Amino acid sequence: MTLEAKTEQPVVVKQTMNHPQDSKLKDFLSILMMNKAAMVGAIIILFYIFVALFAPLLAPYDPYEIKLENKLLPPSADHWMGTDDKGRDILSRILYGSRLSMGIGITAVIFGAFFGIIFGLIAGYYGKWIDSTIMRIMDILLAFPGILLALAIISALGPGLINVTIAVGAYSIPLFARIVRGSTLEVKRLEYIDAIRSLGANDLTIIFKHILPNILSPIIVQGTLRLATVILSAAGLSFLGLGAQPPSPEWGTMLSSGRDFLFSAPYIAIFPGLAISILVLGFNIFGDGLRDAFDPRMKK
Amino acid sequence: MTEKNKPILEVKGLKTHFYTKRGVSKAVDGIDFSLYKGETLGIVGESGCGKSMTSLSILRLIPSPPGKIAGGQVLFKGKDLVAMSEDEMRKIRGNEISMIFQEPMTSLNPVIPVGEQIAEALRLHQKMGRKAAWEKAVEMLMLVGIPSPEKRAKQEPFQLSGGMRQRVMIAMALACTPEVLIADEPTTALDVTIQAQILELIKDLQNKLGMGVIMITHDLGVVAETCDTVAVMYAGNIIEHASTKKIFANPRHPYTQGLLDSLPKIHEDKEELQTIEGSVPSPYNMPAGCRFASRCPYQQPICHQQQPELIEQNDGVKVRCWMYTDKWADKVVKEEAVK
Amino acid sequence: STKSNSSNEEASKKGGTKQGGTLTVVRLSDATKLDPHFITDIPSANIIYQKVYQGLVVPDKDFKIQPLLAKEWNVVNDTTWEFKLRDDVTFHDGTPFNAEAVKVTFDRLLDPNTGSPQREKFAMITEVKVVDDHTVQLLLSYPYAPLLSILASQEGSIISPKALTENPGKLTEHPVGTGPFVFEEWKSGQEISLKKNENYWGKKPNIDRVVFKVVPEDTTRLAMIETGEAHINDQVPVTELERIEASDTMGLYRTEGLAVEYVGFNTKKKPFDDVKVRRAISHAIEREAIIKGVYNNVGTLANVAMSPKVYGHSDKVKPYDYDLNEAKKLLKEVGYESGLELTLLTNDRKERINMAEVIQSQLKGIGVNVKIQVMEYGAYIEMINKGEHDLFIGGWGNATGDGDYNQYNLFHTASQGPAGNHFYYSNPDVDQKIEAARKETNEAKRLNLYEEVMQMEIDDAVYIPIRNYEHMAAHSKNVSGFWLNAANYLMIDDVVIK
Amino acid sequence: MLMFILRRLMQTIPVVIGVTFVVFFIMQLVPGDPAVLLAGEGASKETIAAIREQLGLNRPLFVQYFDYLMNVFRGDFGVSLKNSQPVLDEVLVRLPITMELAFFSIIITIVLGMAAGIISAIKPYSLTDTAVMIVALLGISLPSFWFGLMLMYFFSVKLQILPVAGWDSILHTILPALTLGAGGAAIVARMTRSSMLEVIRQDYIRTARAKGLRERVIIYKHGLRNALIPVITVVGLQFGALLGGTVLVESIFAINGLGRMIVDSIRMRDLPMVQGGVLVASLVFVVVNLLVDVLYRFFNKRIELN
Amino acid sequence: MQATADKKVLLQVDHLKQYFPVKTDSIFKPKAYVKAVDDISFHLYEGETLSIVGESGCGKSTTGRAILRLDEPTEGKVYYSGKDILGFNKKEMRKLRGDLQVIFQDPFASLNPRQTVKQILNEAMAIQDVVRKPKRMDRMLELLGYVGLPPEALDRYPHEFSGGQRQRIGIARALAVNPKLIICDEAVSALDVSIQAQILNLLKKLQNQFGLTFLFISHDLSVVRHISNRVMVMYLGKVVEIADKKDLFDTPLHPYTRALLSSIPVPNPDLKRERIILKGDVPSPINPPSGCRFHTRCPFATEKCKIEEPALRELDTNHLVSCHYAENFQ
Ligand SMILES: Nc1ncnc2c1ncn2[C@@H]1O[C@H](COP(=O)(O)OP(=O)(O)OP(=O)(O)O)[C@@H](O)[C@H]1O
Ligand SMILES: Nc1ncnc2c1ncn2[C@@H]1O[C@H](COP(=O)(O)OP(=O)(O)OP(=O)(O)O)[C@@H](O)[C@H]1O
Ligand SMILES: [Mg+2]
Ligand SMILES: [Mg+2]
Repeated sequence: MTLEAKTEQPVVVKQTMNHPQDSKLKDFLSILMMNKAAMVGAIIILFYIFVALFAPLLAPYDPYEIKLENKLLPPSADHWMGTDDKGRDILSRILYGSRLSMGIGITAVIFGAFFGIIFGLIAGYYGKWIDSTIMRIMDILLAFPGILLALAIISALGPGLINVTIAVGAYSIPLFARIVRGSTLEVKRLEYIDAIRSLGANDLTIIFKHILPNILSPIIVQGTLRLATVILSAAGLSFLGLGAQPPSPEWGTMLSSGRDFLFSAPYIAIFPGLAISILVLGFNIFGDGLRDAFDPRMKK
Repeated sequence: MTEKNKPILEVKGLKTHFYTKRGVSKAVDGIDFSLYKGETLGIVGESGCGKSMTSLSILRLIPSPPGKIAGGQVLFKGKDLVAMSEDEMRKIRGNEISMIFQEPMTSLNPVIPVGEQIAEALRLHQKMGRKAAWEKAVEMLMLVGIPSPEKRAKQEPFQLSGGMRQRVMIAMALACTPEVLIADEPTTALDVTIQAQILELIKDLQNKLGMGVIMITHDLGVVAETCDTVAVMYAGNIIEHASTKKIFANPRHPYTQGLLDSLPKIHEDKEELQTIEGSVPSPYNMPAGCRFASRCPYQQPICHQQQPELIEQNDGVKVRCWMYTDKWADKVVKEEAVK
Repeated sequence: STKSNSSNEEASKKGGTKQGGTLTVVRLSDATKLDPHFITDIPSANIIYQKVYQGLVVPDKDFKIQPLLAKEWNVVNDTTWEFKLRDDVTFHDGTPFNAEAVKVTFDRLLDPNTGSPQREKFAMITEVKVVDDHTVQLLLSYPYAPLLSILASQEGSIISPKALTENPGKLTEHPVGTGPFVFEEWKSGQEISLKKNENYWGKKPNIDRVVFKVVPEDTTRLAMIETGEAHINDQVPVTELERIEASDTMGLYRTEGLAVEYVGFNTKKKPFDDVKVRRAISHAIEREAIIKGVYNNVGTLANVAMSPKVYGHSDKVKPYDYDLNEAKKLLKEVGYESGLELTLLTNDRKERINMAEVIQSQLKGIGVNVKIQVMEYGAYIEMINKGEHDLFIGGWGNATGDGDYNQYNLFHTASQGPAGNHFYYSNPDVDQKIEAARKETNEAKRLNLYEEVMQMEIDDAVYIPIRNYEHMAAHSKNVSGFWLNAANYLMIDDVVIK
Repeated sequence: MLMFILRRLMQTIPVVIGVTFVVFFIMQLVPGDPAVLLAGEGASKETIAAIREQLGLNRPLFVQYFDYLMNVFRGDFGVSLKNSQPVLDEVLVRLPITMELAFFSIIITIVLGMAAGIISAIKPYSLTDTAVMIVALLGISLPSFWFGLMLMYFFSVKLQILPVAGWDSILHTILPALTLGAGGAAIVARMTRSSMLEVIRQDYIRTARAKGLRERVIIYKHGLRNALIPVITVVGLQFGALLGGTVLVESIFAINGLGRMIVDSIRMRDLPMVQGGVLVASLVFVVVNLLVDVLYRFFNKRIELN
Repeated sequence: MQATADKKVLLQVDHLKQYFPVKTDSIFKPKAYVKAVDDISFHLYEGETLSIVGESGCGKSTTGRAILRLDEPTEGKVYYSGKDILGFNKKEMRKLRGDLQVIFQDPFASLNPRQTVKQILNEAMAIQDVVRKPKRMDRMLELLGYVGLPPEALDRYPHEFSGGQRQRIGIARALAVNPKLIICDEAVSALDVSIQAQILNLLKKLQNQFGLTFLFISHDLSVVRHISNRVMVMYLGKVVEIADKKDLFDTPLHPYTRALLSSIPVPNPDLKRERIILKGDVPSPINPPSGCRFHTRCPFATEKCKIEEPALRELDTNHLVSCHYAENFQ
């Protein structure tokens, strides 16, 4: 076998691109940057992350310190968002709470995504009875109205941050599984999967090296949108008294305990409510932006 | 074909550009041609050279934004379509100029019975009543050779095969007996035997109705069999335009030559096929000179400096190449090329 | 005797009372069953008690026992009580009320086959003897001082013998008693309606009808009162006090209750089996701050696990004072000066969670690290029934208003676990005294016994008394004449709707 | 089509059985003993044991479950531990209420959502579009119980134009349905918009233009019907979310619905009621999904070919 | 290179059937099947190019996939070098896959968009373990040389190449494991004519160089004529004709082959041929017509064709046809 001297000189389309990995990322980022909404979303999220990281530095007061003599102070120069019914500074609690609420959200989504992805991949890749069995089980999970499932799980495991996380995460499993299965079916049909199969690759390699990376975009989009929902669900559980344990400054708990003062000291509920809404808003518009950025039609 | 002295459709210096975030893509960059009654004009060229955009520009259907007709005229019976109001344009679309699209699978509305899709244009343009329009639609389906058209008219596209759907498209385009029919790759999605049926059908109908047809394709075989004249496009320009016979017998432009040479010939055996090296320039970044220059076996400095014009030769063949001008240094090569 | 600042009682007295109208009462949860022998929860009892059903006797506003279906009674001997019954009473189904009805009712309650969860409260009754048509005797197995208090409670309701013999099962959903209101309809989960008893033997109510609606959300209930959609809301969050008082459409009714709230120790569990640890923690909790800060001064500071309204209460018994130094000293003595970790269990009632948070913050002061564990009621009960908890916030309802129901259930060794002794406290002296008090018919001696027992319990630092309940009701300004008795039953005989 | 429905109905059987199974065993995990809760304050161990015996809670779990399942097939859902009423009666009282609530909510979701979506899609990137979409995003981002209480505060307490709570007249349905439907409406609005924009890019819209049709005809006749297909799916999924959301709304507005019943029953450890409630709720969900599929097929018969 | 009778048979396909179940609405109706490939037999000589032609959906790809066991065939036998590969277990099959490679139609879909060319080629070699690690780099450069791509291409991602170049990457991947047989499923159909010519030239060159055997699937008869030694025509899951290229193009014996050949538009306006225009559409493979499957569209069909299914018979040396009246066209 000799290397032929006369090779047709191929034309490389983009001569300038020397770092494809960078360029891909850059491409993606530039599309994202062009999407104004997504940028707004990203800024909101980054702001929250910043707050979560530096809460101890930013918070003017100890979020846990009870000063009953200070209770129910309206917003003022000392307490920008007022104090709650135990005299704790609401601003400080919200700042610290960002860790919990985002923590719950992110962990729950990761939890849901993890199992959802595995089930979805297996169902989509193997098909047949494995598929129907897994998807029926997912249907069962889905057939429970979400909050009831969470309720059941929390009643079983007891309330608390971790269990709330598991509960709201669990409901995300079938949603991720569905999406992943759908995308897997789509990608599975692509010729490069057949190509790698005909090279003799085993199933694990195909699933995790060739299918998974190529279905990440719908997963990521779903993930950010789910984050929004999950944070709201966690708040809803707090409303039913099944949320985080006191005195955690988890926003949902703050919000739902604030509802007793909705008419007399509305700021107790308004600020955590706003904190949740804006974060959820951030994730929603960021997710939408991501969806656009991942949309192949937007690429060229 | 009988060439009446006055063309029914005349495209002059048509430019369609896409204004995207990456820059301006000059998809159609100065196109001129005329179409006469009863004539079939073929437009060929490789993928992405601007064939579809040319046809869409004529009907002002380019996706906008980002596309825009950046210049030129499209004279239909003397009136400039580019300058027309949207209302006037609507009266022409589907009525006097119709179009058959490439993809029969996606070009029909999936949720509306095909009969209705034909009839609605009739009601609109011919002011027909509901019943009359329906009957006419069924008649059109019969005309394009769909068996039991009454039944088929009530069905939705998914219930028809690809060939039938393409016939529906044709029936739809012809329902208002247009004067110009633009067929954008009407058979690429179809099997050869079905393709033969469809091409035969278009030819038949053209003979019956006497309309001018623009046949867009990249299949030179289709062109050879159906067209009177051919315009060869390359990167947004027409680079050669002549009667079909002349082009196949004696291609002038090096690109046309290359294209014909790279076809495997069904009736001759050759071990190796000719190829054209290199690739099409990016529509965002067109070279200053001839757009084919970098791939051209005959390239000369001038080719890279200035774009040649589409010039009509003595025998009526129009070609856009420096070789056929006085500026060409090496006449011998030119002679050879002509041969 | 009540702290009521509302005008509702006075209002009913002056001027011509207006007749008719439907009273709407909104409440947190629905009734479970309406058969007095099976009711175990206040929301159910509240529907029927003194409205549909009546007992032989009834507590008045000061929780003193007064005659009702029995005109008079006398204690024949230590174990024999005789009751003279009214002769002008008929049940809602037309059956006349007589000694037989009393017998049939109690026989059913005492029959083990009935399976009534209330049977034990009446276990000392060996026989119900019909002396004549309107005289009945209760024969006891041992002297039982608080007998009248249990007869006055909802469990002592007298049920129509006809209903009882014909279809006892139906009583669960359709009560038949002698009271001023006749059961009308129960829309499960939604509302229960009663209508005026036109044949009532006593003073007939002013209103035509009363509807008890289930409205689970606190805010919503109050909003309904505020807009006049409902008249009475007898479960008001303490935090809304000011708002109600400031409102021009709402009035607030407050009255002392029988219940108490306390922080209990699991005395079986390390390190709370050491009395010093319990005392240290008792010294470290500033109870006044809780009453003010958490309860908004609703209710009073408790000195023992028995409310002043309960028979047997003594204000001589003094709990541990707030003394951090003493607390630290005690902890040091038992080797916890470097800190102590404990879990404080509470159910998910808002005020209790708040209390837990405050306690957590207070105990930080002596280096005790508290982890709060909030559990939904069912799980909470299970946890304390199994004795897996450290410290818990508990309360005791004292439905009968008698000290025995309090002391025996909470502190007697036999009551450990589900019966009420979640401290898992066991002290033979205490046991013995409680038993003695139960049988003691001499009031002074009896009161003395309770005082001694309670002092022993405080000495053992079994619990930290926090609060005597105060019941509140928000009402629309156009109703008057209702009151809450100390057991938190809503009394509506005299209600007038403007 | 009928066959399709039949087959899908058959498929729901294992799902529903699975649901009962999961409920049953989850409820076993839940700490808290129904007998203790029923016995009430101060009940002795003997009393509790007697109640347990009476309720048949002493039998082995699998026997209990199996009996339950068999009874369900016979149409007997058992009786509530709490008030001894037949579970089916209790469920059937509440089901119509919840369905009514869900129905009004989904109507709000659909009408409000689609209208907003179409308004947005007709002039994409315009001021109206941006405004509508911002409102929609806010709608998604508000916690529903919070939104509900706010609505109640303004419309019932402040303005006093709507009743606070209950479920007696059409006026009573407005706020709960709005609370429950708003989030979904926002989602549907966004879905409708993007689906419309997607459809407008399709080849057949170009075909319609090439026929010389008016823009209005193109949007409503050729665009909307196709754009609705994904919207239907979303509405179906939304209905599921909505059923879950009824719990909160029913609590806030004191509506005697299924969701609240289930929550209350979980709190009471009233297993038969929880079972019955969840069973019916999931059946409803499954049936709604089936309905969505049927509609989906109706609008998009092409998928029958696959 | 000519395929002669004494050539070694590399691949033998015997009575291959591939049925795909289709969903029916009814639970009572018997299951329906797409009879994508319905009992076909043929063989492939070492070093030759056999083309399969036929209309869309006639079962060309399915045949290729069944041979590769990308879908498990319903029935039949496939012998590779005399061994029945359908009986192979997973491990044996994985090993065999080094010998059988495939090049797909869509140059955009056949490469993992997230792998660089280097990763693609490296993985292929690693899976089959054909080249030791240290030598892989050299081998990759060599492969790129064969298919005419510059070494810089190694670090690029597929989306940075044109369609023709991607197809070259696909070919390099197939070559990486030293295959004996390559199945080209519409390997040039998606390409523009000029690029198509490049790829066809490349395939021929590689075949000469390495003695490869090609199973070339296409519906473009001019391409097929250019590249093959023998041609097999399929219609609705059946083989209707197999012959040496020249025989087939010069004397097509099956009416379908004749219609197909006459339907191809020829890029020569002077050549006026008599065209056989078939009526109607291709029937559904779920309910194929009785008898001869082509009879619904055949201009010469008789009653016999409706009832009796013609066998594939050798009418001339190496010229097999399945038509009752094939003799008439000789
Ligand atoms: N939406 C768009 N945005 C930017 N550029 C576009 C857009 N649509 C088309 N173009 C440009 O227009 C050029 C011509 O496209 P056109 O569809 O006319 O090609 P064609 O000759 O019809 O090709 P084919 O044979 O593949 O149909 C393309 O090269 C492309 O760059
Ligand atoms: N996995 C599958 N499930 C069901 N039907 C299938 C499957 N794969 C192929 N088919 C069907 O089998 C028949 C043959 O398909 P195949 O892909 O082999 O045709 P082909 O000749 O390669 O066509 P084309 O030229 O379009 O590629 C078609 O009707 C197709 O719909
Ligand atoms: Mg095109
Ligand atoms: Mg194929």
